[in-house]
Amino acid sequence: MSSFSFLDSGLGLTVVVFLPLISAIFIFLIPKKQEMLIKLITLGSAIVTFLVSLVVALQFDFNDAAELQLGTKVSWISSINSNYEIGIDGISLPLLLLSTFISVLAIIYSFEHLPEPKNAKGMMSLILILETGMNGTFVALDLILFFVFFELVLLPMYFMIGIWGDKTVRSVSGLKNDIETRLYASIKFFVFTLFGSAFMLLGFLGLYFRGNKTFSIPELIELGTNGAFTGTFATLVFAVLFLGFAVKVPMWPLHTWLPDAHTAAPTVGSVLLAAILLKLGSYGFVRIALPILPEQAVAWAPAIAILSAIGIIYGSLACLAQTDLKRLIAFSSVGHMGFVMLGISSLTSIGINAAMIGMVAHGIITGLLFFVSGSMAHTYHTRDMGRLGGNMKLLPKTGAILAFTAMASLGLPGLAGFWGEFMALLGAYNPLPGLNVTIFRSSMVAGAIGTVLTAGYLLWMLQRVNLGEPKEEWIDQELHDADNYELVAWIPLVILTVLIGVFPKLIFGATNDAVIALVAKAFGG
Amino acid sequence: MSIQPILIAAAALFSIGIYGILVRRNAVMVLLSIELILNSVNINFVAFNAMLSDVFLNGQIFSIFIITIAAAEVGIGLAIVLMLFRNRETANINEFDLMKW
Amino acid sequence: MEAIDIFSYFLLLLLLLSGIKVVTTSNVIHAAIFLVFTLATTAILFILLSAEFVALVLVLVYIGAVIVLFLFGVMITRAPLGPNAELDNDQNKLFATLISLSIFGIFTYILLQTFDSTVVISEGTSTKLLGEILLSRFVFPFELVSFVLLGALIGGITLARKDNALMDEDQI
Amino acid sequence: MVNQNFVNFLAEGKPEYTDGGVIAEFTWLIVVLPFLAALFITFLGKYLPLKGAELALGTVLFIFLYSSALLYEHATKGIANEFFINVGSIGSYDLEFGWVVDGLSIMMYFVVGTVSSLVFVYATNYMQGEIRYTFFFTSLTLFAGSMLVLVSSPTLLQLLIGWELVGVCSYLLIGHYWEKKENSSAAMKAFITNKIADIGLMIGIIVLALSTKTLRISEILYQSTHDYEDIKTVAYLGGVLLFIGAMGKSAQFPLHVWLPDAMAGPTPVSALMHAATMVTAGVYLLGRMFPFYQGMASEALDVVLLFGVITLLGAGLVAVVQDDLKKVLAYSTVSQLGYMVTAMGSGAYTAGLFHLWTHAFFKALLFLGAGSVIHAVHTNNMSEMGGLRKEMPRTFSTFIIGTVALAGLPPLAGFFSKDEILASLNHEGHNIYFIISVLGAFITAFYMTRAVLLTFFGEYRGDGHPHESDKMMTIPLIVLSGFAIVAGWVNIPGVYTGFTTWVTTRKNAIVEYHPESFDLVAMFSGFSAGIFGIGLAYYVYQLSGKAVDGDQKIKIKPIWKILENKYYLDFIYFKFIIDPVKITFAKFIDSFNTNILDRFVNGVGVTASKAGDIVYKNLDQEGIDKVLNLSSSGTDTIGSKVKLIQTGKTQQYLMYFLVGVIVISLIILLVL
Amino acid sequence: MTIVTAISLDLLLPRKLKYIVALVSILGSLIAFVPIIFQYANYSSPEILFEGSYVIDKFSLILKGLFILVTYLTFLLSVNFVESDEYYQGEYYFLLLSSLLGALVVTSSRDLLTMFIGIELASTPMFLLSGWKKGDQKSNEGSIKFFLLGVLSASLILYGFSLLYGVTGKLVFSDIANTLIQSDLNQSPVTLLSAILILAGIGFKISIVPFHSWAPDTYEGAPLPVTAYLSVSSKATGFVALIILISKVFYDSGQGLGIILVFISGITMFVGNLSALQQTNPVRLLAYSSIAQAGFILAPMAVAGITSNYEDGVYASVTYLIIYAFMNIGAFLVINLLQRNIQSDDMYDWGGLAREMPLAGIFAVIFFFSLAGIPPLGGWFAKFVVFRSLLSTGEIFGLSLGIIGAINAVIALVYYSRISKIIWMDSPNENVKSNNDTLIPSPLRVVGFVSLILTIVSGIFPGIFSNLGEASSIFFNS
Repeated sequence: MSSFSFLDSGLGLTVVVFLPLISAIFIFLIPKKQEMLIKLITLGSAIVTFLVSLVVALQFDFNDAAELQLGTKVSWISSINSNYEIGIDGISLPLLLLSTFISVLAIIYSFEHLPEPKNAKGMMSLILILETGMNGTFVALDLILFFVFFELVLLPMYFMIGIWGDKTVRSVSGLKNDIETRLYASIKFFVFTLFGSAFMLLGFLGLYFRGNKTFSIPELIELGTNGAFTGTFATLVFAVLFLGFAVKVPMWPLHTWLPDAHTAAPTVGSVLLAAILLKLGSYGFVRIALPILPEQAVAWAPAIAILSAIGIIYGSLACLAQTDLKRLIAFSSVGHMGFVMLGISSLTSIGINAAMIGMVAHGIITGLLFFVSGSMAHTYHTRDMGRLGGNMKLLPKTGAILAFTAMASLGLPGLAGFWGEFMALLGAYNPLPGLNVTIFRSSMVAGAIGTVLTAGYLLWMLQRVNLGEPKEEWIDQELHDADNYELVAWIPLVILTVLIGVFPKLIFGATNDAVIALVAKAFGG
Repeated sequence: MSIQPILIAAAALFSIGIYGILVRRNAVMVLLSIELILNSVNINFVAFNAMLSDVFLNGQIFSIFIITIAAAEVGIGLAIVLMLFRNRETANINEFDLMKW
Repeated sequence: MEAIDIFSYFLLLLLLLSGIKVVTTSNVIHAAIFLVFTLATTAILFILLSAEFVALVLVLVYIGAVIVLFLFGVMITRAPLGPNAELDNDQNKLFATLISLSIFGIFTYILLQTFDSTVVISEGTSTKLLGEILLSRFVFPFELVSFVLLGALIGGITLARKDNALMDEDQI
Repeated sequence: MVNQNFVNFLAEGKPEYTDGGVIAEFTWLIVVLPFLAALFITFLGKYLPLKGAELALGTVLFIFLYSSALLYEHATKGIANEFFINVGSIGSYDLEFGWVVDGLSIMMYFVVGTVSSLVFVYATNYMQGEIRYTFFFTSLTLFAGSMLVLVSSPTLLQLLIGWELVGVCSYLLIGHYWEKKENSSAAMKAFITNKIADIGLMIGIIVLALSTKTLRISEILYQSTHDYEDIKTVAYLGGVLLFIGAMGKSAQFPLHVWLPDAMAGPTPVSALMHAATMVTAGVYLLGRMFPFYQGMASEALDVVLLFGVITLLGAGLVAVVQDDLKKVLAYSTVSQLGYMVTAMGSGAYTAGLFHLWTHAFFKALLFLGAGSVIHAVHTNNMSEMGGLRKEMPRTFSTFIIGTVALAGLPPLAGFFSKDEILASLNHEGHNIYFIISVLGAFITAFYMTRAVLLTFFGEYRGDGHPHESDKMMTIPLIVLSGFAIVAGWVNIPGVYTGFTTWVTTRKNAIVEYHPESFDLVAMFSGFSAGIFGIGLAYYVYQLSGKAVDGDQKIKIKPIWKILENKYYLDFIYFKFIIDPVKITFAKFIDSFNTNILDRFVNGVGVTASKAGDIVYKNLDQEGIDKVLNLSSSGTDTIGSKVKLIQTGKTQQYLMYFLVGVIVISLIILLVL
Repeated sequence: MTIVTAISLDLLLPRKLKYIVALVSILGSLIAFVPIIFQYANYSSPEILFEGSYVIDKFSLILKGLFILVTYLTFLLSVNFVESDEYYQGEYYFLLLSSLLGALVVTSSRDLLTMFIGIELASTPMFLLSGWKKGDQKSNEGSIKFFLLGVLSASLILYGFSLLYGVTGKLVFSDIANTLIQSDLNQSPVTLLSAILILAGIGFKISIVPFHSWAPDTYEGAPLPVTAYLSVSSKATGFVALIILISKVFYDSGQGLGIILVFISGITMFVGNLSALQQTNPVRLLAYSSIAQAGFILAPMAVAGITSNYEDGVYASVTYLIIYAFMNIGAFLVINLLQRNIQSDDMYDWGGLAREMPLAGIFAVIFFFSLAGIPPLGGWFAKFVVFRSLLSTGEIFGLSLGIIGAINAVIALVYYSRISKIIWMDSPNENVKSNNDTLIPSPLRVVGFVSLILTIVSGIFPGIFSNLGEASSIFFNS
């Protein structure tokens, strides 16, 4: 790969992170009327970003996946000893690729499917800014840098929901006045995540002061695995980190922002939210919370496992009660992320690997589900499953992909979703030695029951939405089946779902060594 | 003599001034009360100067500055009161509650 | 106790009484006059404390200029010149008394605790020295204070000036 | 690629076994080909002359031929080999796919290949003109592929994958006519019931994999036959869990409820999946894991046996009261699966598989025959059939062969396999189970005869004019009836026991009883049960003149009612599991979410806002007003109202300020 | 010598510009920036003048630069404002420059008298300017409230100063501090009382609870640019004075004072934020927000008072001040821009305005979310350094203040996001008349872009500003 050597020493990753942002700024300067130009630039930059990330992946030395590679460390805020320190290892690489890839698809989808009020300029630049935040979080190796990128996603998503979101007015329990869904959802999303991250920042600072005044994640990991952080201090720090990440994941009972945000967000917003934003939280656990505070991770693991198990069951049961298609899918994310967290909480290489593939798979599958459901909501102008039905007849292509994705989402073996669920259960059965086996096995059983419930609500959803005869109100209407833009955005995800399902080495090949090294370092096993 | 009576008198004058600004309705009267307060500070400075036998006369100089500033404040205060009066036909500060909430 | 001490106590008593009158009298003109009285008493006190120059400034600036300004202000705002029961905000009185008394209490408590030295009465003037110090060590604040005055002057005039065109426009 | 442990293990005592050479190495073709074909059918099928059916047919024919070749090779030389492809590592575990070529899998390949080929041929005609014809063949092909993934799996992981894929295909096929809600509900029911059972399989696999540190079946078996300690501790648990999985697919009581409902799918589907292949997956699993069960988890086998027996009797009884022809066959299938499981549970490995083998052919035959009938009369209800033997002679005769084979009369296939099971039960001394099994054989003969009589004899009770089906449908029937006759001959005690050698490649691993010659007790009781059943049914139904009235004679009300309601299982499931979950729990959680969690969150927001209100209005803006009013209320009550209006804010601000100073001073001077 | 010339230049500039139009003032304030830069570049050691009462060190230079820049931006903000309503331009600019001069003096003042004069010089022009909208009764009212409280606060400061003088007989801070230590009076009641009185007086300027009550009314009444100046420069002046006093005079009498400040800071955040939640008038909202921000800026100094680790505290406060200045000016600019189009005191009348004025909409997003502390906008770093200094010692007060700060950051987000929400997401209010004045005059454009760039740069490369903060934090050792 010598021909790409100019992308060494962090340049490639830097491009991956900042190219979208630069393009976004560039787009700001283009007059609003040049819509096509804006779209093309956006797409171009997203594709270039994706290609560069592919090149980075090619350069990545998979035999040494446990090591952080292709990074750099440049002084950033010298007065607080914070650096522009980036790099990727086997854990972050798949997520980075996922992020750049989904962004491209989201932009392709947006070409013809801008929600009201159109404004391509705004939407495109928000997507690009969002991409920078997401990519940045996955490559950042400095707590402060991580924090900045982690938070960078808030604003674009807030506006995406708030401006392009669902405009129906609904009543909200506890509030006297009815409120537009998008407004409620956007502020809820924002406040929740900010609440978590404000405390997370305090935790970062705590680490900084106890850890020789460094924000560098690798250095802190070194310190943490050597037992530098102990006692009440560590408990507090882990608590706030947990809060910060758990809100994002989201773990029960901090999940309540998610159904609202997903339901209200425009299609692309839900896709990006589900596919990547949620991963920031779980990635944070794997990258920061576990290795830096291993002792605390062990102490907290049972609690996390229980919460995950509750999340799985809770999310699935909540799904069964939904009438709103997107809300159902949103709640399904609670359940699926529960599996991811269950895997992480086992603190074994199996569990964490499961979490990694679970993240990627959930990103792909739920992303696709939101694509499809968003598109359907757009076509039918309703998300009420009671009114839908016979979708397979009305929109065969969309329906087929919906069915496929639902199957993938329920963890069908041979498709991507299977590995995360199965392996998470596998990990939870035998957690790290020293953890309370009863709790974990109970959680595993709960998770296993969750798989049945998952199958239940997804099939039920399919039955209500896809199958049966179309309702009268749709029969004479002209409904548009998936067009080419949509198919171009969706088919790659379908293919990826199958590929990862059949050949999980695509993910495990990268993550396994890194995860083993992480577990060995942090927990000695 | 002891410095204490002087200081207590100054403190008393200060409190009287405070009472004045809290009770008076007419803005001009409030300004008068403020002068009392400033004057009490002057007494403090001069008395301390005398007590310390400060050869640099810091206290006296300070009080001269205070007097000057006080004069300026009065000027400003009156200007504002005048402006208020123009607009409201009253100088009672307790009637200015447009921005209660 | 020396005579001058008795005089000083008397002076201080006078100071306080006139001060109280300033804030309690129901006649605006009386208030201004009592202020003059207070300031005059203060000036005498300053002379006793060997601060002749300060006393002089006090008399010149306050009694000469400021009081006139006050009276002017009283006139121009057409405050009732006779006794006026509405001059005070009765509602505030209780609290005002409490507040001022507690401030007085705190101050006195601390002052009595801290300061118990004596002061030398009437040692002699030091005006020349004062002038020298003022124009050497304190020349910078001296310059600055001129800005304060200038600002007050300019701003005061601008604000107080009657500005027909503007007023009419805004008051519609 | 070849696991040496396993080769040795397979060949222990039989060194002459070969690795199968090229033909074994390319077995992956038959696994992969269906998936490719499915892809092509989906996207290109519409443009082909036969709408994609030819691709599907070609594929299964290839499978048939290939598996025949394998079978021949195996029968002559003996093959034992397995192949692995690493698809990722996770922790210290290798995730592997692959294919195993040994007697058991070859037998299954052959069953799948044969039955599929015939059903496919049949379906091209049967489904002619039906909706989603092409997609139907996609699903069928996918199913064949999934089944092959399942049976070819050398690792538990691949087994699980194939297992669930089979479930999905069954979902697709049962729900083929998804316009009607009952059909999609039946599909869902099948899927969910299987999924519930899969929890057992999944956890079982997890338990086994974690204690043996491998996912390879052969290694697990090796460890279980070589007294490894780790696996011993979990053997019982693992065995039971795996069996729970098997119960789902192989429709064992009480998880059998999905199978009768699955008859909502087109009949070829029922023939292929719910008779011959998919439902045998559970038995196949037990067979595949048999050395483990026998070596480690013999207590678990007792559980297996118990459920097998319950199923064979329970389902048989329900079959008696069914009016729907396909449902009779469905319950019969459940009952026969009970036999297979009983065999496995009693340790009769070969017998169980042998019954699987024979049953696949004659049950497929019966289903296809039923399909032929239904195709002709457009109803499933036997009360609207009758007298069809004249109109549909070929269907009739083949159906009779199937019935006789099922009833267990010599020399047809069912006789030999059932006999081997009974012999094994007898030999093991499971007397009660033996009696029940014989009773089961009697019931089997009874309800099958009842079905035949109601369908083909008497007067035609339906509308229209039924006529014999097309050749494309009858030829498979004829071929299958051939199999139904001869399939049993591959394992005649004392005469030819080829089948035993085929499937028992693990010479030392499986210790089981093989009758040197016929077990006379078993043979006689089995045979007479069959005869007696047929006779009784004939007596009840045919002699009564009007076939339908036969039911009235044997109707013992309470029992009948229980049977008609299928032991109230569905009722219980819905009342106590599904409804609570779907309605009560889900609604509760949802309302918890909106009314408690969300309300709490919103409440925090509202509280903050209220706090803001209080701070701003009452403290920041109005605080002193209130205090002042309080203080002056006693002294000046009349004027207080006026004064409130006149309250000057400025002086209040000043007061704030000073009070602040005083308070702070006092705190600092007195407290700190 | 360059330093002396610079001071004289500082001194002379305003006088020269008396009665000269805006342009000259603006240029003048820019020109004044130049010597500051030179001085900073050639800085070697602190320059001490007038027997220690006037010191030029990095701290003062940095803050002088800040004040000049802020005033420059205020000028730009004022141009259209003053012109449009035919206000007295010359006087207006002169008064602003006088106030600037006062602020500049405060940064360098190291004795009681100079500081007092500096504070007075900085605030008296503001009393006048806040009443500059002569015909507007709200402006009048705000002005008189501001004035009366201002004078009272000045009196309190003076009384406090007099006590300090009485105890030590000195005016220069270092002398006072030495004398206090020598005579062991650091913790004596009189020192504390003087500290409290001075704190209260300065507390008025920085508008911390309970000395904040004037702020909303005055902000609402005053001309918008003046309000911006008040909330930024005037407040910063107070903070500079507070920082100097705490770290130069009372640095060893901290414990009790620090605890009081901790409480004040916490209460200030809560009162400011919770009250801001209730506001519909954007200016009042910003007023309360600036009260809350004052709590944030105060927090590091409070904890520094307890732990006597002033370096971190000053660093955090100064960095916060610098970043806060630009984003707050920007916020006022946004309100100015929006008000130009729809003249309303109720921000809910601005629904959907950003569609018409996208640039203003983007400004609103950037500045308000920066105030809320959302990365990558500058505000996050300001908050971050505050948190950092709060947690630096592990002190329980610092920790609790950190948690209070975190909670408040969340509360604040709600109202900061509200304006963006209204102008971007709400639908236009039918009953409101728009002036259709969507054009942004170039001076305002400059303000917008300068603040925008500084806000974003300070968020992305906080190193630049944090270096300034760090440099300034060393001053108290010198």
